[in-house]
Amino acid sequence: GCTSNTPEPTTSAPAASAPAPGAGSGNDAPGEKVVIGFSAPAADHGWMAAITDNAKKAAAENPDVELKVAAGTNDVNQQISQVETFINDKVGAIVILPFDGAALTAVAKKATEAGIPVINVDREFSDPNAARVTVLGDNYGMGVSAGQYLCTQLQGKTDAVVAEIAGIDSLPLTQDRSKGFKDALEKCGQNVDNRVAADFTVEGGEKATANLLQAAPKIDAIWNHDDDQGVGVLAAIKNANRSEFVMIGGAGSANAMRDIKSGTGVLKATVVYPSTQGADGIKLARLLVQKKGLGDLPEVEVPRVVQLYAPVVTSENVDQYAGTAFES
Amino acid sequence: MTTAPTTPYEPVPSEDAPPLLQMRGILKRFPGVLALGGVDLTVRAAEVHCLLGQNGAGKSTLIKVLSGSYQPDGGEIRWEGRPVSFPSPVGAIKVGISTIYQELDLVADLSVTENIFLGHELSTAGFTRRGQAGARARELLARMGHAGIGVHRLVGSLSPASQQIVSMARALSHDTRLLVLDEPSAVLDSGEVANLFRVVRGLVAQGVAVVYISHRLEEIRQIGDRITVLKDGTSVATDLPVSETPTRELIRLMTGRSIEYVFPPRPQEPAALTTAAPVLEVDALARRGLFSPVSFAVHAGEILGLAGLVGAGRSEVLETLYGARRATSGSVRVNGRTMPNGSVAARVAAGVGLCPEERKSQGLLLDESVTANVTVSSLQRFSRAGFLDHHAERVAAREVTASLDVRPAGVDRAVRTLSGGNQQKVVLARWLLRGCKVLLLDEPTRGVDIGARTEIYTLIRALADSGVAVVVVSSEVEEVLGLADRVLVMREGAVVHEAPASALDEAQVLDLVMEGAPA
Amino acid sequence: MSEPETAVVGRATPSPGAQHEPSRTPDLDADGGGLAHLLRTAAGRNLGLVVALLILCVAGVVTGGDRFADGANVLTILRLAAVIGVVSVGLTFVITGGGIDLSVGAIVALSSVWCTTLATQTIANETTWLVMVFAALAVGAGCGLVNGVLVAYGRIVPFIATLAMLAGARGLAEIISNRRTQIVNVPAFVGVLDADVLGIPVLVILFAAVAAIGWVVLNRTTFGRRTVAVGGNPEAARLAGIRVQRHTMYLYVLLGVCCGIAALMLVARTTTGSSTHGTLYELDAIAAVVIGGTLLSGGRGTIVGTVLGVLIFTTLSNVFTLNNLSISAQSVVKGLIIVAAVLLQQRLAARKT
Amino acid sequence: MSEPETAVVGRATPSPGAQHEPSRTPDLDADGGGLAHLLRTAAGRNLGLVVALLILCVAGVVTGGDRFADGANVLTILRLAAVIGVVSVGLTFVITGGGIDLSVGAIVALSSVWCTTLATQTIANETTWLVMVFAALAVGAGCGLVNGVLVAYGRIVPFIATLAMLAGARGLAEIISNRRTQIVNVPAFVGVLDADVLGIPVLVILFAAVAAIGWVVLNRTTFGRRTVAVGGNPEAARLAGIRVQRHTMYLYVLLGVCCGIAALMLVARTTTGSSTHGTLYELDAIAAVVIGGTLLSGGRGTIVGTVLGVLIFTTLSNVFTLNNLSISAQSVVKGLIIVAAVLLQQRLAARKT
Ligand SMILES: Nc1ncnc2c1ncn2[C@@H]1O[C@H](COP(=O)(O)OP(=O)(O)OP(=O)(O)O)[C@@H](O)[C@H]1O
Ligand SMILES: Nc1ncnc2c1ncn2[C@@H]1O[C@H](COP(=O)(O)OP(=O)(O)OP(=O)(O)O)[C@@H](O)[C@H]1O
Ligand SMILES: O[C@@H]1[C@H](O)[C@H](O)CO[C@H]1O
Ligand SMILES: [Mg+2]
Ligand SMILES: [Mg+2]
Repeated sequence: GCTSNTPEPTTSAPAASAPAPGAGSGNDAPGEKVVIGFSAPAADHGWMAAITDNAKKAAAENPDVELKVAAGTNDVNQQISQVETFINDKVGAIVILPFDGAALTAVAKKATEAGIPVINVDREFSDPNAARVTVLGDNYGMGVSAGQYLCTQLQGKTDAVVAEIAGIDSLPLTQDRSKGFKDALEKCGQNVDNRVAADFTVEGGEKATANLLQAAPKIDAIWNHDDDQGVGVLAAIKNANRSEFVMIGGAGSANAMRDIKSGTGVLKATVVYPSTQGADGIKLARLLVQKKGLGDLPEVEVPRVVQLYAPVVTSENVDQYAGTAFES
Repeated sequence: MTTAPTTPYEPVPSEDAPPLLQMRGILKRFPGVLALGGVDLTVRAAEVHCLLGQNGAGKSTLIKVLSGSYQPDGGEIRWEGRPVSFPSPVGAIKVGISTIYQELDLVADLSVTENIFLGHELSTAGFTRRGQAGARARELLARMGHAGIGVHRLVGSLSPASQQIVSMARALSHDTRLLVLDEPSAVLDSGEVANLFRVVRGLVAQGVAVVYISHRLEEIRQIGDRITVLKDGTSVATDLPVSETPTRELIRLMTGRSIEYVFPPRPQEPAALTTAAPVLEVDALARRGLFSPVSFAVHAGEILGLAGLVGAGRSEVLETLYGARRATSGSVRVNGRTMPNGSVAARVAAGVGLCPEERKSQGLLLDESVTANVTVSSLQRFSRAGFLDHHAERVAAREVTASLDVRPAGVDRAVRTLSGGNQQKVVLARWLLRGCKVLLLDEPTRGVDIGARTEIYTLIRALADSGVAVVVVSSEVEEVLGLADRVLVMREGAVVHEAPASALDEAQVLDLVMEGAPA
Repeated sequence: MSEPETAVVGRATPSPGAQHEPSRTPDLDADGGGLAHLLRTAAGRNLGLVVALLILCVAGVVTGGDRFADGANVLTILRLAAVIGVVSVGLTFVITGGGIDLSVGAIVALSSVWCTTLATQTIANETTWLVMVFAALAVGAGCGLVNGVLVAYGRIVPFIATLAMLAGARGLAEIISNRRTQIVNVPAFVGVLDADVLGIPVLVILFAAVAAIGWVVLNRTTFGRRTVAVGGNPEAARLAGIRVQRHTMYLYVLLGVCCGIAALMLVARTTTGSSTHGTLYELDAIAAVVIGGTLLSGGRGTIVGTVLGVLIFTTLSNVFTLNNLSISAQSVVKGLIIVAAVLLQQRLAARKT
Repeated sequence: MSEPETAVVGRATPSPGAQHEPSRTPDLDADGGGLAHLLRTAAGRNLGLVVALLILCVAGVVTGGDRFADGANVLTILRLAAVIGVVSVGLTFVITGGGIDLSVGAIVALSSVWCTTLATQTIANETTWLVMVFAALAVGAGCGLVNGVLVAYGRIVPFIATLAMLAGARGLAEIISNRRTQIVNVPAFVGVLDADVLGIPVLVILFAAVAAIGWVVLNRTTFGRRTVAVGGNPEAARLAGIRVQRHTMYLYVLLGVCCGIAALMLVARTTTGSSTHGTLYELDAIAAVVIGGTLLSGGRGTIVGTVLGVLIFTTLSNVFTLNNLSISAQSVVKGLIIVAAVLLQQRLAARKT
C-alpha cells in the first residue's frame, strides 16, 4: 500500500534515485558468475527503451553478470516463448517486465519450478508466488500522486475542469493509474471532465491533445500519464496557443524535468515512475543468485517485494531527480 | 503522326526492293512445348497476307514474336531488308507495326480516347491534350464507320464488338505500315465484318500491309491476297495466291486431311419432337433495359438457334435463363420444374449447362489444370463424403478431352497454355462430362478452326440426338441456319421472328436482323 | 448526352462476390465542363462519402455545437488530416497502379529521424533549414526506390516487399535514433512549416497542394493515364508500349516522396523526429484510399475519394473526442461507420446507373 | 510419375510486372504416391522455403549449438508457432478463395475474452471446461459469419469489411473485459490444453492436426477445389454452378473457427483472456501465408507453404533470442531475410521449370 505520495522536500533518498544501491556494502565485489535472461515489451517509447538500457548498464557495471536480452515484444505468446528459451538455456535468473503480468504468470511459475529465480518488474504477475522478487512500480499510487498534486493546485476552485490524457488505454496499468487519479480527485471534490488516451508516442500525444483541447475550451488542470507522449502533448498545446491550465506529467523524462525546471511552460510537475526498475531487477537477480542480501538491510535474503515510490517532481525538487530521468 | 499518306500508294516498281517484312526460321519454345518450330513469313507492302492454321498451330505466337511481345528462341526478322529485333512492343510500334491481339488488350477503366492513345498520348509536357485527343479519336472512329461510339465512354462499359473497334482505332492511331489482325472478326457479325473489310481495303490502298488471321475461309477469299499456312508450329506453305488456291487444298494443308465443311444432317422427323413435353420452357422472361419478354420452349433432341446482330441481347437472354442474371419478370422451367430466379446452381443441379460467350473471363479457371476445369461442375460425381478421387477425375477428364481432340492432350496442363480453340473445347468437355439435359451455347465456335468446328457441330448434333435440348447463339447466320432445327431472330432486345431453320435462308435472316436498324 | 449510341452499354455481369464496384457512370461529356461541372461529377461519384461526411458533421454539430462548428475546430480536423492525407494521396497512385505499400509508416519514421539527427540539424542551422527538407525527401524517395525495384524488377509481390521494408526501415530508424525522440532545434524549420498563412496552417496548405497536384497528375497527365493502365491491365499496358516495370518503380518513388513530405509535416507539428512516428499509418492510409473508392486490385483510383476518406476518419475521431467517448466505444462505432459508409456509397452508386 | 507426358510444366506467360509467381508444377500423380512421395513433391514445390528454413537452422546450430538443436528448444519453437499457425492455416483458405482478413487478431482477442468472462468460467466450473471451448469457437464462428456475410452478400471489399471487424471486435473485447486481463480459474481447461501428451505439448498437437486437416480439405475435397475455383475466377466458378457467395461466406466462418481455436490455445498458454491478445496477428499471419506461396490475389494456396512460412518466422525469432541480438538489428535483418527467402523461392522455382 501507499501511504503518502506528496513530494518530500527532505533528502531521504527514494530507492530509485540512489545511483548505486548497495554501494559500500561490499555487494559490488565480483562474485560467482551470473547469467541473467531479460525480457521486456517492445521499446516503443522512451521509458521502455530506458528500461532495457538501464538493465544493460547495470549488467555492465558488474563484470560477473552476463545478460541475455530478448527482443522486446508486445505479443505475450512471443514473450512466453522467450522465457521458455531462457528456461531451456538454464540461465541463473530471469528478469521480466511482462507485457501483461497475468499472461506471463504461468510461464514464470514454470521457471520458478525449474529452480530459476524470477524477478518480476513493473507489471505484476497474477500470482505472487510466480516470482521470487517483485519490483512494483505502483501505477495506482502514481495516479494518486498526480491527483493529490492537482488537488493542491486547484484549491478553492469548486468546479474545475480536469482533463486526463491516458497512455495505451487497453493496458491494465492505465486503468490502475486512472483509478488512482480518480480516487484522489474525489477526495478533494474534483472529477475528470475530459479523458482521452494516446499511445505513449509523441505523435499519438499530439493527435489526442489537439482534439482534447477542442473538446474543452477551458481547462484548469491536465494530467498526462506519460512524458514520452508528453512531448506531443506540449506541441499540441503550443499549436493551440493554450496556457490557462497547469499540467502534470508522468514517468519522469529528462525533457519533462527540463521543462519543469525552466518553469516557463504549462508543465509544472511530473510523477516519477522509475525507469531504473529494470536495473533494479538485474541487481536483485545478481544478489539472489550469489545469495547475498540487500546491502543496507540486516536481512539475510533479498525481500519479496520492493515497491517503488512515485514522487512528484516540481521545480523545487527537480535537481534531486534529474539524475535518474530518462531521455525520451 | 498518325494518319496514313493521303496520296494513293504507288507500288515500287523495282524488282529487287526487299519485302516489307521477312521472318525466317522463327523458333519459340514454351516450357515443354515447341510452339514455333521454324516459321517463315514474307509480307509485302499493300497486300493482305492471310495466316491460316488450326487451333494451336502457332499463329498468335508468331504475331506476338513479330510485335515484340515474345522474344524468339531462334530465327531472323528483317524489316525492309534489314535485320531487326524487337526487345519490347515499343520497338515494333516504332517501325510501324500495329497489332490487334486475339485477346482484347484494353484497359477497362480508361475511356475510349485514352485507350486509343495509350502509350502514345497526345500531350504537352506530360499533360494530356484531351480536347484534341477526343477529336482525333472521334475522327478515327468515324473513319471506321463507328462515329456512334462515345469517345469518353469507359471501355469497360462497351460491348465486345465496340471494344474490338476501339482496338482497331488504336492500331490506326499509329503511323502504321503493317497492321496485324489476330481473329478480329471473331466478335463481329457479318455487317461489322463488311465494315472492317472496307477499312482494311482503304488502308491497303494507302500502301499499308496487313496480316490477317481468321478461321473463316470465306473471309480469306474476300479480303486476302496471299496466304501462309501454319501447321504444328511450322509453315507448310507460304505465299499461296488466294485466287489460285482452292479451299479444299487449304483445308488439306492445315489439317493434313480433307474435310467437308458441312453441318451434320438433321433428324428425319423434326415434327415428332414438338409433340413431346418440352425440356426447357421460357415464359415471358424479361430483364428491364436489356430485353423484352421472350417466350420459347425447347424439346429434348432439338437445337434452337438464336440469331441476331451483336448487341441484340441474345447473350443476355441466355445468361438470364441460366440464372446468371436476375430476371425482372417471367419464368424458366426445366423438365416442368420452375427454376428460382437468379440461381445458377439450381440450373446446374437441374441439368442445365452454359458455355459462355467470353470463355477466358467467364468460362475458365485459367491457372488450373484441364482436369480441374473439366470436372468443376461434376465434383460430386468424383467424391465420396466430400473427398475427391483424383484418379477417377483424371481418367474421366482424359477420356472426355480425348473425345474432343483437345490438343495438346495432357490433362495436367494449365488451361492458360492452350490455344483459344482448345480452350473452347475444354468448356464443352465440362458439360459433356456432366451430362446435361439442356445445353446453352453462346458463340460455341468463336475462334475455333475449321476442323474442330466440324467436330463441334457433329458433337452438338450428337448431343441433341441423345436427347439434350440445345440452344445456340451465333453471330454467323450460316451456322445458325445450318445447325439449328428452329431459329429465333432477335433485334434490339426483342424476338422478331421464329421459324424452322429449313424455312429460312441467309438473306431472309439478314433482312430480319437488320430491318429498321440504322444504316 | 451527346452520343446517339444506345445499343452499347456496359456488361453488368453481376459481380459474383467479393469486390464492390463503385459507380461506373460513363463520363458522357467530360471535356465540356468547367469547375462547377467538375465538382458536380466528383460529388456525384462520391455521393455516398459526401453523405457520410455530412452525417458525421451533423452529428458533430448536434452533439458538440459550437465546439464542433467552430473555425478553429475545422482547422484542427484539417491539420490532423494533413499528414495521413499526404501519405494517402501518394498511396492512391500505388494502389491504382496495382500495388500496395505497407511500409509508409516506417518510411515516415525513418525520414523523420534522418532529417532530425544532430548532424543534419547542425548543418541546417549552419546553412539553411532546407537541408532538413532535402534529407527527408531523399530518404523517402530512396526507400520508395528500393520498394519499387524489389517489386518491379525483383518481382516480389508488393505486399511482401513492402512488409520487408516496414521491418527494415523501422529498425533502421531505431538504430539511427537510438530509440530517442529527437527534438528539433532549427527554429527556421518549425517557423516556416508550423506557421499559418492568412490564418491557414501551412500543413493544411501543403495537404491541399499535394491533393490538387495528385488530382491533376492522375487525371490530366500521361503519367496518370499510364498508372491506371498499368494497374488495370498490365499486359495491355505493356503491349501498348508502356514500360510497365519502370512505371511501377516510379509509383513507389512518388509514394516515398509523399512519405518524406508527411515526415516533414509531422516533424514540424510535433517538433520531433522519432522512430515511433507513423505507427500503423499503413492501415489508416489503405483504409482511407479504399473507402474512397480506389480499387484495391488496381486500375481505378480517385483522389477526391481518398481525401474524403481521410476526412471521414479524422472527423470521426474529432467528434468522438468532443463527446468524451471511451476509446473502446469509438472503436466499435468506427467499425459500424465503415460498413455503413461503404454500403451507402454502393447503394447510391447503384441508384445512379 | 505415371504420365509419359513431358510437355507439362507451368505457365510462362512473361509476367509483366508486379506479381511473383511461384512454381506451378502440376499435381503430377496425386493418385499414385505415398507419404514419402507427398513429402517429396511438397518439398520440391517449396524448395526455396525449405532451403531458407534450413539455412536458419544451420545459423541456429552454428551460433547456438546444442541450445538450438535441443529437443526442448524445438518444442519451444513449435509451441510459439502453434497459435499463429492455426490462424494462418485458416487464413490460407480465405486468401486462396480471393479474400483477405484483417480481423483475425481482433477475433482472437474477442474469443479469448468471451470464453474467460466470470460468467463463462463459473458455468465451466459448474459443468465442464468444454463450455469455454464452445464459447470461443462460437464467438470465432460468429465473427467469421459477420465478415462472410458482409463480404459475400453485402459485397463490401474484404479488406474494408474485415477492417471494420478489426475495430469492432477489439472495441467489444475491451468493453466486455473492461480492459482488464481476465485470469482463468478453470483448472481442467488449463490442465487439458496446456499439457503434454507423450512429451509433445497439446498446443503443438492441435497445430499439427489443424494443418493436416487443412491440407486434406484444401487438396483432397470438393470444398478445397471450390475454394481454388472461387478465388481463381469467381465468375467462371459461378457459371460452373458453384454457389460462390455461400462458399465465400463459409471460408470466413472457417477462418473464424480457426481464430477461436487459436484463442483457446492462447488462453491456455497465458492462462488469461485479454483484449490485447492477438495484436498484429493479421500482419504476421498474412506474411506467413504469402511468403509460403499462396497468391494474395487468390486461386492458389498451399498449406505446406503456410506452415513453412510460420516456422521460418518463429525460428527466426528463436535464433535471434538465442543470440542476444538487439531489437532494432533484428528488425532490419528480418526485412532482409524476407526478401532473400522470397527471391530464393522464386529462383529455385524458376530453375525447376
Ligand atoms: N504462354 C504459353 N505457355 C505455354 N504454351 C503456350 C503458351 N502460349 C501458347 N502456347 C502453346 O503454343 C501453341 C501455339 O499457340 P497459339 O496461341 O499460337 O495458337 P493459334 O494458332 O493462335 O491458335 P488459335 O487459332 O486457337 O488461336 C499451342 O500449343 C499453345 O498451347
Ligand atoms: N451491363 C449492361 N448494362 C446495360 N446494358 C447492357 C449491359 N450489358 C449489355 N447491355 C446491352 O444489352 C444489349 C445486348 O448486349 P450484347 O452485346 O451482349 O448482345 P448479344 O446479342 O449477345 O451480342 P453478342 O453477339 O455480342 O453477344 C445491348 O444493347 C447492350 O448494350
Ligand atoms: O510502459 C509504461 C509507460 O511507459 C509509463 O510511462 C511507465 O510505465 C510503463 O509501464
Ligand atoms: Mg490464336
Ligand atoms: Mg453475346
